[in-house]
Amino acid sequence: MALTREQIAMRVAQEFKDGSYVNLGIGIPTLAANYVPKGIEVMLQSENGLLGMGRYPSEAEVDADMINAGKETVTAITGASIFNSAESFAMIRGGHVDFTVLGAFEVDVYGNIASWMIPGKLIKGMGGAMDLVAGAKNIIVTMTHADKHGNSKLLAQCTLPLTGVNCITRIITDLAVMEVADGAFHLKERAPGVAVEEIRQKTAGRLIVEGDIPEMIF
Amino acid sequence: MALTREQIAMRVAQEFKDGSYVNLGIGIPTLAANYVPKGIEVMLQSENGLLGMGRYPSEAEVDADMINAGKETVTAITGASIFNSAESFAMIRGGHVDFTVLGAFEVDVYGNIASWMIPGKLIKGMGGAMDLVAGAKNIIVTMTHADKHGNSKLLAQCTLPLTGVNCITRIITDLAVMEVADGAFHLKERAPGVAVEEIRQKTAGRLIVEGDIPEMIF
Amino acid sequence: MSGFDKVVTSYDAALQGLDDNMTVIAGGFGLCGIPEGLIAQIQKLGVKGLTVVSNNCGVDDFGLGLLLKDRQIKKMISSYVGENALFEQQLLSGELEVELTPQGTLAEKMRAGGAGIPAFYTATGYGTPVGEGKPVREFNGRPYILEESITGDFAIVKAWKADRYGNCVYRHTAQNFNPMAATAGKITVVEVEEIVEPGELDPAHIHTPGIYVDRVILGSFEKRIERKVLAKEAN
Amino acid sequence: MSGFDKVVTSYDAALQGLDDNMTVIAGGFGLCGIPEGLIAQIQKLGVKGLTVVSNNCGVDDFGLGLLLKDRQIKKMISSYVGENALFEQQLLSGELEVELTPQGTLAEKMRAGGAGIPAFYTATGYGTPVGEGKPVREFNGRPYILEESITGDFAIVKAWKADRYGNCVYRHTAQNFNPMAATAGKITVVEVEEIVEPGELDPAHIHTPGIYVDRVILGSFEKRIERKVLAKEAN
Repeated sequence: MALTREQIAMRVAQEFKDGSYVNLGIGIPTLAANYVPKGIEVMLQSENGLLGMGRYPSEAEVDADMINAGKETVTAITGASIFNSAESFAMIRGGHVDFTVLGAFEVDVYGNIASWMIPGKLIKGMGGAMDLVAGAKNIIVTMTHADKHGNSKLLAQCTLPLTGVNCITRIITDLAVMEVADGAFHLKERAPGVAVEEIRQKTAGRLIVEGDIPEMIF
Repeated sequence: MALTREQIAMRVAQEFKDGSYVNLGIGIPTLAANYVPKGIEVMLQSENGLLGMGRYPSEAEVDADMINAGKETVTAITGASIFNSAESFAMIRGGHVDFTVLGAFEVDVYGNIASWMIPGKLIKGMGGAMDLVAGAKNIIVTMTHADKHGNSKLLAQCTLPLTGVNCITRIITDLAVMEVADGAFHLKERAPGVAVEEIRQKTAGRLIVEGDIPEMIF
Repeated sequence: MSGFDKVVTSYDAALQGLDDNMTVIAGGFGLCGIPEGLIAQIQKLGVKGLTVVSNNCGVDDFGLGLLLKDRQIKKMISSYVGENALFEQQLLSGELEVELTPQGTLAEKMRAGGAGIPAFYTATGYGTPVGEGKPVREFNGRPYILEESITGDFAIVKAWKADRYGNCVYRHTAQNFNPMAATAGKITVVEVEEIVEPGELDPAHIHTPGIYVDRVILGSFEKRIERKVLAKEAN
Repeated sequence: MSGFDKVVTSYDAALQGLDDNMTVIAGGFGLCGIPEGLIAQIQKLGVKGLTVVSNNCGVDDFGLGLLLKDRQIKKMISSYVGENALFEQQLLSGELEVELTPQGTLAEKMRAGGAGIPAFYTATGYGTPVGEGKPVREFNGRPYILEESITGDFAIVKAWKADRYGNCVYRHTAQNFNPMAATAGKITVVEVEEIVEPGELDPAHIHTPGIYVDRVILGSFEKRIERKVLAKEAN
């Protein structure tokens, strides 16, 4: 069975190491914060200038001056720090953020990612995504393996305008965990009950399957 | 009569406009702070990270964490701000400091300045001088017109390693006030009792004297 | 220190000198930390042909969206402009030019503009449409693109408190782009919630030293919230 | 949040991993705001062949001068090294290499190193010995030189207070190069006068966010004054 959004987020959260600084994109990545395993602590960076992002506020805590990069009202944890946008992206660009998790339209076997623009449709802008993929030490892409028409999002070469080149090393989809290296997707884990054959079918770019591929464990 | 150090400093202080931010080098430039004319207020920037430098401390006020760019103990005025070195030189390089006053070994008719190194003698380093001459809006050089052997310091071309190129526009010596433009020194004022001829004699680079040259007024 | 008193008492005085076709750098992230009164004054002045540098362009009826509505903006330099139907219309009709710039590059361009750095190299955008036409140079085997700094004729900034010398502090994440914007304007105008006396702000904790600030005006703020999201369980 | 507890309790732990021929970036301006105990520990470890990046090199018997005395430094990258007779000797004898760097360029190189900017253009040093051999480019008709960023294997930093997460604040002008140094070390070690609990430092007024900091150690400081100058009249 393909994973739900929540299950993808759960699998993402297993990647985090204790004491890591993590930037989570909008959507599934943000959900990952809810599933950080016991004994593991991460600190969330929000690129509008907050290190140590906390939960959403109660009605009484709502403050227009306290938002996250998704422009949602938010709180800060004890021990947080708040800074300007240049400092925030110095952290990101300088490689001080350990994990970045973000969604994508397409990823290819060279680790290229397209996530910000579909020509002909409205251009909303890249926000911080290009800085994040250029700067983070470990980038995890989360997405569905194929679009709603069944077209693979894991390509031999991206077709949409890129967000970054040669930067994606790990992809977690509703079907599989893959690494990107040496011009190929390397299948590492499959969703419970999903056959390697289905993953192969839905992966347009070169897929390498070595040995037995274990199911994800939740 | 050639001006004393204090008189040079007094003449320098006449240059300041009300509400200007000023960086003063070590020596005569620092003395200028004592002679700011009535009705004129300046705020002193010290490049180690202090805007609003005050007077020297009393014994009770001495604090090892409070020094100026000359590494002297100092105080801050009410309304000062303190920041890091990158911010301090962002101000300087970005042209936010209105006046920089500094000494020099040599200046030439192209506005080049040599002030930090005499080959063969010890190299102590340029500190912030290169940043200051590259960044300030108005740079005033103070020095004696000639060295103790009578050799002019106002040259057709600097002979020592440069601190900056095409940056000096105003020079105040013990004999004269000059502007630098179009490949020449332009004599604007002379020290009381000093003849134009003496200034001409002690100026190795091209000197332009137009009309009557007034004496400095103190 | 009257020579350093930056306080002005009217919005006319705050934006005196602003004219058609100028470049205005604006602080703020979404609707958070935006100089509401200064934006309203630009609308009132009716100046046209502006180039506006701001991470976002407000929403249809608030913030910089007001200037879009009155067709005062010729060009936007932003990282994300997705909350604005008017923006979409004007962009598609060719009325509005837009230079999309990655958020971190935009922040760094403003900082560089204020700091006398005309250009810097960054990996951000290399190999993407953002890098097209820009010089590329390798450092330690990795390619980087050259990005030029940004300065503006005016910078409009929203701070929490300022003293008469223009020293500013920002509140929470309303800081965002404001400190960089403040350094990059030929004339920098700061709209604040409170004016305090010199000495009231801790010298070691001033976010924007007064040297960057030309004018300070006391504003009043609606502080509209774009996305109010609440915790599921009450605490 | 034990995963984020940066506090170490011995100088051995603070500088674990420091080895011969490494690059060490040190905060401080003159003897103000220098990590005294960390410097002493480097002396004790006896590592050799260091490249030290610091605005100054201490005095003969204090600060980084101690490492010169024991001939542990191969190369200094500094803007001003004029208070040190040993320095002079070792430089003239060819034992010590020195790369003189303008003070503002040095600060910006450290900041750039921490911020993932591999190089930037500056007018500082153009046409002088500092600019020799460096790429030149014109912007708006003015020539600028390209300066590359600096990073270090270790950064040693002196802060006033830090919490367990590594968030730091600096006191008065002891801030100087410390915040930039903190961003530019592969391993950043901060020596502080006081360790406080998370939450005690105001989030909006933290000079160095903990993300840059790997280890925090409680030090004790002599705080020697280089030039004590007093006001002529008592107040």
